Amino acid sequence: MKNKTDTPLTEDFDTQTLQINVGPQHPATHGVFRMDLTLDGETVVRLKPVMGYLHRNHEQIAENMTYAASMPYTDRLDYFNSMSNNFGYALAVEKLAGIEVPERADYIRVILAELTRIVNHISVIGFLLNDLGAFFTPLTYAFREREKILDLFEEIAGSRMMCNYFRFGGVKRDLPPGLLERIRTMMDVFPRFLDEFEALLTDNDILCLRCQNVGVLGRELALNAGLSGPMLRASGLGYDIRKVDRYSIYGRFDFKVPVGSKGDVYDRYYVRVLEMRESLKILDQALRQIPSSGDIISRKAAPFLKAPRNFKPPVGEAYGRVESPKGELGFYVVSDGSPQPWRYHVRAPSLINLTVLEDLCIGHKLADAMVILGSIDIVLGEVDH
Amino acid sequence: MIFGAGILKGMLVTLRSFVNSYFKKPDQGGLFTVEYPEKRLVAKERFRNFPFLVYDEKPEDPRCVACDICAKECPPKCITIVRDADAEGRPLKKPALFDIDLSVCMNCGICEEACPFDAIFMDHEFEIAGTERHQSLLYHKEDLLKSNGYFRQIRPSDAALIDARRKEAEDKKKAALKPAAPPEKKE
Amino acid sequence: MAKKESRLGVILAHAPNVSAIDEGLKSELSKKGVVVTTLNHLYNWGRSSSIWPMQFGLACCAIEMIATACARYDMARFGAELFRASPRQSDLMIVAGTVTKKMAPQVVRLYNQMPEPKYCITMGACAIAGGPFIDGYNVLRGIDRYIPVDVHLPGCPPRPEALLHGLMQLQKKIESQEIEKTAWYQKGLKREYPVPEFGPRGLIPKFNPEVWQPRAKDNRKERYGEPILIGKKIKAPDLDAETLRRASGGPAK
Amino acid sequence: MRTEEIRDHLQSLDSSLRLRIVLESLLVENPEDLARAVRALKSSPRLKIDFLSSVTAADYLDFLETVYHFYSVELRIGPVVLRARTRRDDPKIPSLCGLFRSAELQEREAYDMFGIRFEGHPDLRRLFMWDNFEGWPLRKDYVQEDSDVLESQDLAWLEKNSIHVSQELKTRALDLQARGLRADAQRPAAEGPANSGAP
Repeated sequence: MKNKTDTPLTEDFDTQTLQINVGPQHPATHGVFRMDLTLDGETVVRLKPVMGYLHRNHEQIAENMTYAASMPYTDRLDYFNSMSNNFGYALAVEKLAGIEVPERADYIRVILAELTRIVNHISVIGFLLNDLGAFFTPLTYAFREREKILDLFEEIAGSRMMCNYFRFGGVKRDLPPGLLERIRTMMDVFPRFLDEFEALLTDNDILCLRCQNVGVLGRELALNAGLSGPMLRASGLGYDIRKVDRYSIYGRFDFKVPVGSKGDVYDRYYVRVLEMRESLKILDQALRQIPSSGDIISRKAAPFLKAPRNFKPPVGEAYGRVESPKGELGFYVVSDGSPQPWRYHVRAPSLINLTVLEDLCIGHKLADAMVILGSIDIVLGEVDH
Repeated sequence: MIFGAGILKGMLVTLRSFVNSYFKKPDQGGLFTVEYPEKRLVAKERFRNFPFLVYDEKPEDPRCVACDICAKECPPKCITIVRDADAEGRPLKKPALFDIDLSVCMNCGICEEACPFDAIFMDHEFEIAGTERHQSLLYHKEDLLKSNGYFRQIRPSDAALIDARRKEAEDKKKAALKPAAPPEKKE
Repeated sequence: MAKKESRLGVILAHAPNVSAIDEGLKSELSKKGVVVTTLNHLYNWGRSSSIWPMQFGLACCAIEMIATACARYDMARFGAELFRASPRQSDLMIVAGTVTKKMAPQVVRLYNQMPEPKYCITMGACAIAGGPFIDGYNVLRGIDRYIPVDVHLPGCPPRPEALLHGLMQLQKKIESQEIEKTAWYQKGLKREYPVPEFGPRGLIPKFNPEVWQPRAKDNRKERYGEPILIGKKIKAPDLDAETLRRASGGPAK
Repeated sequence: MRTEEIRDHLQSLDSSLRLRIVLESLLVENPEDLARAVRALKSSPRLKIDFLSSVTAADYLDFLETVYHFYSVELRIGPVVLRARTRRDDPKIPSLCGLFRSAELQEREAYDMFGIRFEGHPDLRRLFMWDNFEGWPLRKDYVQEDSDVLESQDLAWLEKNSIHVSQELKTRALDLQARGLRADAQRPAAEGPANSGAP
């Protein structure tokens, strides 16, 4: 107080930067993420992400377990899309052990992975709007639709979020009778909802003002920083692992890869909306093509369903990657010929997408930093694994 | 475009949604809420929460033979089994102690998959909340045992399959025993 | 089954708050439009039907918590939809998700910052005891090592209905409290729990013995040890030898 | 392209590189050369590697190893896998941050878990664990604490905060201290080693 009264007001203000801490408990950080911010007035001049508040030792635990026992743990990596996490892990181990997947199982996998993508994108947009200040209305709409898909998951796999449904060489059980029709009904309702959602948001002036030209990410930086998924595509690079690797049976489907032009928050939002529409297209084709019966697990892998302990892949290493809704989700597994992996590593897209957070936020206002973080779409379970 | 048109369009959506909630069916955009304690969602057959043990006739004779497979395969190792023994100390084919620590269980359903004796299944009950965790969330054999009738009730189609399979296996066993009987008589 | 019922008795061990007014008279009067109540009842009714939880999610269970607040399950029916971002404005902390050792000091600090009367629900196996991640080097085995917990809610994650059930248990507990006896109107109340510090391998202290004591007999630990290992690994895979083997087309080992 | 072709191609670009094939990857025999090898990959017109997907490390008991997965987004080639080995007692690997920003967080993660020092990394700190955490948790010889047994530093802290400790816990902690031990998590003795036998 004394200092303030001593300095006359006519003198030039000696401004200082302000250091603030956002998180780990903060409503806008999507969990327990922490940002060390330095502000000049309201403008961000430095930002350091601090993580590890949800470091659950996934890799250590997986290295101490049988291969199959890590499957339920992968659900908890990115807890919005357990099915795609299962998919990535199953692909890596199948590569390691040389297991083929029967056709019907492949179709089931693709259908579920695309449903997961819809679940993820719809909730992400809900959360993004939450960060923008449209508190809860879009999120409630989004979660209403999400619940309908989760009902399907529960019917198929037995759990709303932690599905644990994929197995090496196939899936755990066949689909319950009549399920494909129910997916169809869901698909009939969903585009209408999506139109409604877009009417609510896409042309909304506030959304446009807050999102356009905010957090612009250039193509070169996006590529160099290892970004993937909607983040990379919003920056103008149509790189989709479903198209590039054609893993599983994605080569059979006709779909487009939406690409943004500017790489700002609005593009990232809109790419996700378009991706949901493409997912519906894939779903539609998959539902038409799926064989009505057939094996759901390969003959070679079927005995290990009952005895996961006997599953011992030969010595070697494998890297399996899928296009998870967040980006490139990779699993790196090294086998030493025993029932548990020697090394198990997750290439977490959420973590690597955070590399550019500082570059995106510098020069913007503090409130925009929240929106940019929301548009990167992180899930802390995956960031910290 | 006039500024604010987008907002008005959005408002229209919320208004429509409000009106729809009174006149439409839940899955068509109507009132979606399930008023939980009074009304409940129909439990999906495959829904899995915590494991339970099945017995056929008496709770004293569970299907479980204490083979320890589920305990070994359980990813977070929440199951502890001690095999029962008779008076002379010979091991019996049933558990003396079967504990599941609900505060560790991750509802993955691997015990159900790995069990070769159809003895452990995932329950639908989720209304478990305790004020204390060391005792009330450690379920013993007595708390876990439930009848096959209960299993049929919560998962009718799975139970039908498993019952048929068990009956077939039993018939086969009987059939295998029968030819063995006549030679004995001859002697 | 008899045992089961007795167990449920243990779980719901909140004594009902017996009213001083005769129940028959009360219902008689209420039919005539006269509502009679005691101060305790009124006070507890108000508190239990407007619990403000803290907006505080840690992991997977937080998503189910949000789902509970959304349209399908609608926590607002219990008066608990007002998720406050500040601990200063909330009555209830729902610890939804894995508490890691790095996060635990913050959770304790948040609990300390909440005003009395305050309650805590641990939602999900991880918050109760570490859950599936119990063997991790950075996972705290239950937040009840540092702060008292009122309701434990098992499941991984618990269904939204289960959270509502847990909330109803908490309401029952609140309804069983009496103004004269409640701790937060007494003198000398110490409800600040010391915040643990980071040590070289974990938190110091490992638990607060005034709040929590280790299990007398821990079957799991005795049987499996920790961390769980199916077998101890002492020999690394030799990838060079494997390369040579593949190149020469030798038999797999 | 097959691994042999990539090796020959890289060596034609930079003849001093010593590369060895391990499974389907290229081992950079001298870890100092790693940055040069990556630069060659980046500049190669036939590969045009522009995307570093994953950086990770592994502990092979005799040495530590880092593994890199590269892709070419432009030519849709990949993965090209590089690996480098380093000593266990003083692990050092040149950082790739200057060439690929995506290595930034992943190298910090590998440092946090394995203690590999990436030379030239602009901000090499622990990523997940706190700063005064000791040890490298994903190395195979890491021993974690027994979280149910108090140690002497816990007792000192509890005393400072005037929290009552039961005699039983106290004697156990003092006993450990007298014997100069830490409360280590015990591994089960019952189950035998999984791969201890013949190679």
